[in-house]
Amino acid sequence: AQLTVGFSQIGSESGWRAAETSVTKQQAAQRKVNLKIADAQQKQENQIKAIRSFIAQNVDAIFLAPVVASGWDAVLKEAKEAKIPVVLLDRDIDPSGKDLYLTAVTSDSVHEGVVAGEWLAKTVGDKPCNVVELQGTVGASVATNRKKGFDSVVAKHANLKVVRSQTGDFTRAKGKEVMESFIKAENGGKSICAVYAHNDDMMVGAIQAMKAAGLKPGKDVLTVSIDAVPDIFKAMADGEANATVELTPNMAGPALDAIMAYKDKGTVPPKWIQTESKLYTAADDPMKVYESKRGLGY
Amino acid sequence: MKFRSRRGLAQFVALLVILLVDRLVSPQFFDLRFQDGRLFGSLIDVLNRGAPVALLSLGMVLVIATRGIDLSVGAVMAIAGAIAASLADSHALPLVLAVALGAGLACGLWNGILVAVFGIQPIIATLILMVAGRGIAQLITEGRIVTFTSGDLAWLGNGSVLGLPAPVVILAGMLIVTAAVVRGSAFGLLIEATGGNARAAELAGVGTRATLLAVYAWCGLCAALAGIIAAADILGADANNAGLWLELDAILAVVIGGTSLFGGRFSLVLAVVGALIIQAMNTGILLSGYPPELNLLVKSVVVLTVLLLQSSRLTAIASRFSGGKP
Amino acid sequence: MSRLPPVVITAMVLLAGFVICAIQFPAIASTRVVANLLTDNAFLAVVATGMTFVIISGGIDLSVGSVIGFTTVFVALAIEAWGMPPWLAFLAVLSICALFGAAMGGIIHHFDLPPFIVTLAGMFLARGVSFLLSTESLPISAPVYSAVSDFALRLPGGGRVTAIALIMLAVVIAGAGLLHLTRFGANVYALGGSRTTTALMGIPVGTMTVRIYTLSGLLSGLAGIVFSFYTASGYSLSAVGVELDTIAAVVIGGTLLTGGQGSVIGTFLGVLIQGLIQTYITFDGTLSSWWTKIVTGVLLFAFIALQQTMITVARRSAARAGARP
Amino acid sequence: MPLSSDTTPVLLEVRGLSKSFGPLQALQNVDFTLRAGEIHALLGENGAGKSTLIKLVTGVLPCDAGTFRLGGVEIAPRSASDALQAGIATVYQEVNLLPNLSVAQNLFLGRQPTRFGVVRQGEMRRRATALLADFGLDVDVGAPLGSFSVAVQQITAIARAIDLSARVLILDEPTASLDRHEVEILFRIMRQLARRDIGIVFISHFLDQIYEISDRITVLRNGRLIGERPTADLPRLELIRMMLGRELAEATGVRIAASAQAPRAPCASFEGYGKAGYITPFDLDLRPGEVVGLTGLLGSGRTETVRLIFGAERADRGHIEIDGAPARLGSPRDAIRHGFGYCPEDRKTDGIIPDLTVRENIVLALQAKRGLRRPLARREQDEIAMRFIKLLDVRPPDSERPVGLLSGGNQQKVLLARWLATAPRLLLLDEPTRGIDVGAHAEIVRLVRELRDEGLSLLVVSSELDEIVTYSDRLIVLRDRAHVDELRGEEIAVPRILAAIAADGEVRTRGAAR
Ligand SMILES: Nc1ncnc2c1ncn2[C@@H]1O[C@H](COP(=O)(O)OP(=O)(O)OP(=O)(O)O)[C@@H](O)[C@H]1O
Ligand SMILES: Nc1ncnc2c1ncn2[C@@H]1O[C@H](COP(=O)(O)OP(=O)(O)OP(=O)(O)O)[C@@H](O)[C@H]1O
Ligand SMILES: [Mg+2]
Ligand SMILES: [Mg+2]
Repeated sequence: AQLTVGFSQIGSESGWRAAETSVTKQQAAQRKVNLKIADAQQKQENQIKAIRSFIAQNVDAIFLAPVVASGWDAVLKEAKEAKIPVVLLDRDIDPSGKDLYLTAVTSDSVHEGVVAGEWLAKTVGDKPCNVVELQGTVGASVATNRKKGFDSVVAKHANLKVVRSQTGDFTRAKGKEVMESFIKAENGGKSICAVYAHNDDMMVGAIQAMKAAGLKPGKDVLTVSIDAVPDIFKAMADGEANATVELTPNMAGPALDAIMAYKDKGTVPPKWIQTESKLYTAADDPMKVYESKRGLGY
Repeated sequence: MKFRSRRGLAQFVALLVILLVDRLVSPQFFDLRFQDGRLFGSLIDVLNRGAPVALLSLGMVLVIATRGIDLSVGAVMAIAGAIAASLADSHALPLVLAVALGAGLACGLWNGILVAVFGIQPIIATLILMVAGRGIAQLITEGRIVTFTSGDLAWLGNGSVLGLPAPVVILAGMLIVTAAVVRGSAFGLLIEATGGNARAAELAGVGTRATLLAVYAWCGLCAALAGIIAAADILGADANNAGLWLELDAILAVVIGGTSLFGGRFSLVLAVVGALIIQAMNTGILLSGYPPELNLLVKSVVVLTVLLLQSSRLTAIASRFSGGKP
Repeated sequence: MSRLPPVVITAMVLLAGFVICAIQFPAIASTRVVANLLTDNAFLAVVATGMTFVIISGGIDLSVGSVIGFTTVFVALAIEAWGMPPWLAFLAVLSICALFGAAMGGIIHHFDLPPFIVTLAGMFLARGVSFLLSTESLPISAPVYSAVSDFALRLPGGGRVTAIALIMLAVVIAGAGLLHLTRFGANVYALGGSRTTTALMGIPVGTMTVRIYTLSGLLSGLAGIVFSFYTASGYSLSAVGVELDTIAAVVIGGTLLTGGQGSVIGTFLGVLIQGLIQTYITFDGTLSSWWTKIVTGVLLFAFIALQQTMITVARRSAARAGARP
Repeated sequence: MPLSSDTTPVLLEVRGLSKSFGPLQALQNVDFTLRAGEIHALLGENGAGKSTLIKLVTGVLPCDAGTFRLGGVEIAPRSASDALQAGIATVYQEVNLLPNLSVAQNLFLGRQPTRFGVVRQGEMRRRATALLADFGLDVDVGAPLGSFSVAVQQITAIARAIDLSARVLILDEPTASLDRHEVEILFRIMRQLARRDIGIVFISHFLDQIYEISDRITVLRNGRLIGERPTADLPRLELIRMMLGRELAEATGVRIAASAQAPRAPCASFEGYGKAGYITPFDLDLRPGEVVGLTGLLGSGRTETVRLIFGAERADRGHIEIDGAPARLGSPRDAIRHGFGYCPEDRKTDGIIPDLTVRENIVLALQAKRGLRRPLARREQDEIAMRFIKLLDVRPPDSERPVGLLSGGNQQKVLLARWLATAPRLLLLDEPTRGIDVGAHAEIVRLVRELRDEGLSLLVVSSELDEIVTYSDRLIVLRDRAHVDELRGEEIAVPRILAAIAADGEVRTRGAAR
């Protein structure tokens, strides 16, 4: 019979998230799985409600992209009692819930920060380098982790120093505004050697700010960010961005495969299916990547 | 006259104090330099970044003067930005602007109809569009960030006139137009009468419904303009985040500008000053280098201080202590 | 009775909405879904009860969402990191929230400042403090939490009336009693009618204002505790934007934002209407993020339009009935 | 009547009271003495400072200087509740309690009977009903106060204060919207209280009432104390001179009918005009150069008639002809377009816009009539405002003052000015002299006549029969929301009106809720 999967999506706060939703739909359609999406508008309580209602509708499996790490035990227990397997997408939850879900298809956001940091460390070599950081939304776990990963690399390299760090709320507009103030505060931007942004959108804004201030992003100022949304590849192709770490929007593919195998053959998947955090630089033919990513609904 | 000139003093003093504090946390705050035909400097940033909220508050102050409130301005910004960005590369600028501003006007009229004709409480009437409007904006962009390359539209966000950023010039223009419409005609009086006592105004022959419709429409228009600028600024429409929570900033600006939420007397200039106070504070926070966890704390302290400065009660207490006659 | 009170109209609107939803998705008409409606919206109903007092008195409290967020973080830290026994943590956080409300009420009264802005500053402050406490989401593993989340009255048909739903019902009933049956409640209505007149009638307006915001703070704190039970965790970003949901629920429940009129029961119905809208949307399950927002807006409009029409009709027929001598 | 003499103990003693609002000196070194068991009238023109004095005594406003002693003990009330606790109960001018609460809650707010903290609704209603029965009022005390007429609200406020008054009762213009019958009841109760040694301060602009009830009179003028006299020793003309500081050409008492011309064609005629549940259909012709009076008991439908004619309420039957052509009055704007003007009776909720200045309030209707695109230049506005401020003697003569800060009587003058500025052809005046001092009262009566002689058509509602007979050319009598009688010419005299009002032989109690 056709599988019905309930997907509790966080919301639509960024282009990446929109891409994840549309890729999930594509993947489900390819596998002829009936997908029900409930959009939580960034609220955990809505996700909990959605899961409850999936349980009430007796779906075959539940995909959950948790907006926060904790607070899922009760509702996941209900799902377990109802014998509905749950797969986490994109983000993990607290260890206490380990046995309440089947598997988690996620990337490691601390690792993403590490990849970004290592690229920077390798690129600047021994030269001293003042980095400014555009953080994500204060309190968002992705922001916290990407900062943690990056900081761990910076700590190992005495020549790297994060001189300013402020939140840009993951948005282009805020990214641009914050970068403007960084430039003013750092001697017209002359003392900035690199920008690290927790996502590409903020970096796109920051690039605009640097250009307006007469700086040459990608040359005078190195850039490294995370997500690998199409627009950053365009900037890369124009020589205005240096590197990005991919967070794939295709979490659903592996998740669906795991569920189908589990339902059909009873194969229990590994507890964690980690997606690759691939680094892209100007050497990776950015224009081609741009074209291939454009249709994914970013 | 004396009464008038004292009004607004508190706001200008507050703005000045915040700018001075900004200067303390960031020594180069007052530096200005000329480059590529435009001015650069933190002061310019305050004006430039403050422009969207100031535009919102220009419309909001009229709505609040009628004892209403418009929570939908942020969503309307998103809608207008989404429309402008989607059309920018395929159509001429005048058409793009007409459609985007027209959409804002329509949104405003919808709010106005709910409030004036159906008698729904403003906060809830505009909440409907606040929720649905962002959805409409996302529907237009399908949740993506729609980018454009049209230089014409981009100019509205990044261009400059006589060294001043285009948004600042647009704001100034809009302030003049609004002031001309409102104070140059009897509209301002009718608005204040409607807000001061709607029953009495109606009995005095004021078309309170038409007045309400007009102010909500104008508010929608201002919001659309702010949305276009926001989109032009980042060369793309971010329907998810454009204008998010800016309705609160706009209301805050209006109240800091001394207009009562219970309607009546209003001041356009002070509403804009209110918006600049908020932006001066935000820019100061960004320049200060404090960790972002502190942003909201600083904001709350500043807002309270500015309000207390304006409180007549506090002035009374202060003058009692200084022994002077109030 | 030719005059239908607004509460009855709201109840009828809710019922009509429920029937329509149930016709489309029969599964909605189950004790499970109805009980979920109570559990899922428990924290909203608790905080909305406090908000009802504030709004009837002519004020508004925008800080409630942030206070909920603060409470969850504080409780999580107190229990897990500082090792407080849960009851002590609850007591502490309720006191803090009540004091916070009292402070806002005091500022509003003594400096004659608009509640909208004072509580907006309060909203920034409470959220800011929770960021300072912790930006991570903190699981709470105290035994009370699993005990509370396991407790439920089982209804035929699979419905579970959970402990937090019971807390919520108790708060709503107590709130209704306080508002409608006591001197305090009468004073709240009086304040909303006119502050000056109330003062002239010899009611200590300042004390009342402080008490009303204290109550709202206290109930926000309680809602935060309920929320922490609901999610068994604390998170500084939880309950963002809840203030608007709360105000919407209160206003849909027939309370005038200008003060002086309204009821706790109406608010409760308003909460349920909002919950129903959400349930409908999750049951539909085909809506994208944007259509979710649009449909929410449209349904909100539909409910309000229905309510408005019924009130107008009721008023007309009352006038008709009064016509006969 | 217990006539207090200088030997009766002093109850409330106010010494050296001063208060200024910015540059305006509202009170200057005023003394005031209230003795136990006396009814003490406080008189003065509009804006003389009477209400301000009351508000200072009860701590509603802080005073700049001055001391209060109650029963020999110094007091310094800082709020109305302090004053209440000290035993001073007050009915403030134009504070109509809380329209959103029930009558019973209004009467007992803050002191409702409770059991275990729960208000005993039944007990409270019973007591409220009994309390109001003393005033001959039989109303549903559970209904919101706002659904009752101004008069019922006023009586409720008085009843509350009387029930509260321990030692001092202050009544600031309590009789402004009461009719004779209710005034009599009030006076009876006041005398009872005085016999119990309660001191009563009574403010009113009705000199007849002052002479009927008060033992002693204190007169204020421009915020200064002019003098304190026993009522019996103070002739009326002398009193007026004390109040105004000049002689009053008292012409009010004389009836002057319109010059006996042939009746002109009606400018507006209503036929079978009415609205179900509001007012029974009536026929009415209004002619230029004629004053039509509307009279009846409170709640008889006078206000309703006027509101319907002004389009503030939409008629559901009948037709109108204006200048012989059929017309429609769907809203006040329609009426204004036809040259109507309307001074409502409830000036606070329907009349003034408190935040706006005197100038803005005056030009509002004219501006609304001219439309948006023809704004009055500031100079014109100033000119218009100043003209009417002079004409009607608005005090202080400051056109930039927010109207909410004016004294009650002066607000009323501003409203009149608003309509006069539109140069109307038909003016509807609902209780135009309510709360207006003797001087201004005479001015308004004169104005009504002048306007009539200039060819205006006027429709005037007034509860003051003495006043209405002096200018009415025709008088419509209403009862139970229907026009029941019309008096003309020599028929227009107080006894005849009283007979017409009470045609069914009894003056019935009233006050049904909406
Ligand atoms: N809160 C206030 N602010 C400024 N001026 C005020 C205020 N209250 C009263 N005044 C002014 O003080 C003066 C005295 O006013 P008050 O109300 O005491 O007069 P009144 O004698 O009661 O007159 P009326 O007979 O019309 O009621 C008036 O000129 C009035 O405009
Ligand atoms: N029983 C009632 N039903 C409907 N409206 C009422 C009722 N009583 C009072 N009102 C309203 O209250 C206002 C005052 O009405 P009131 O009863 O005083 O009328 P009136 O006959 O004009 O008497 P007066 O002019 O002496 O006050 C009017 O606007 C009227 O519509
Ligand atoms: Mg007075
Ligand atoms: Mg009347």
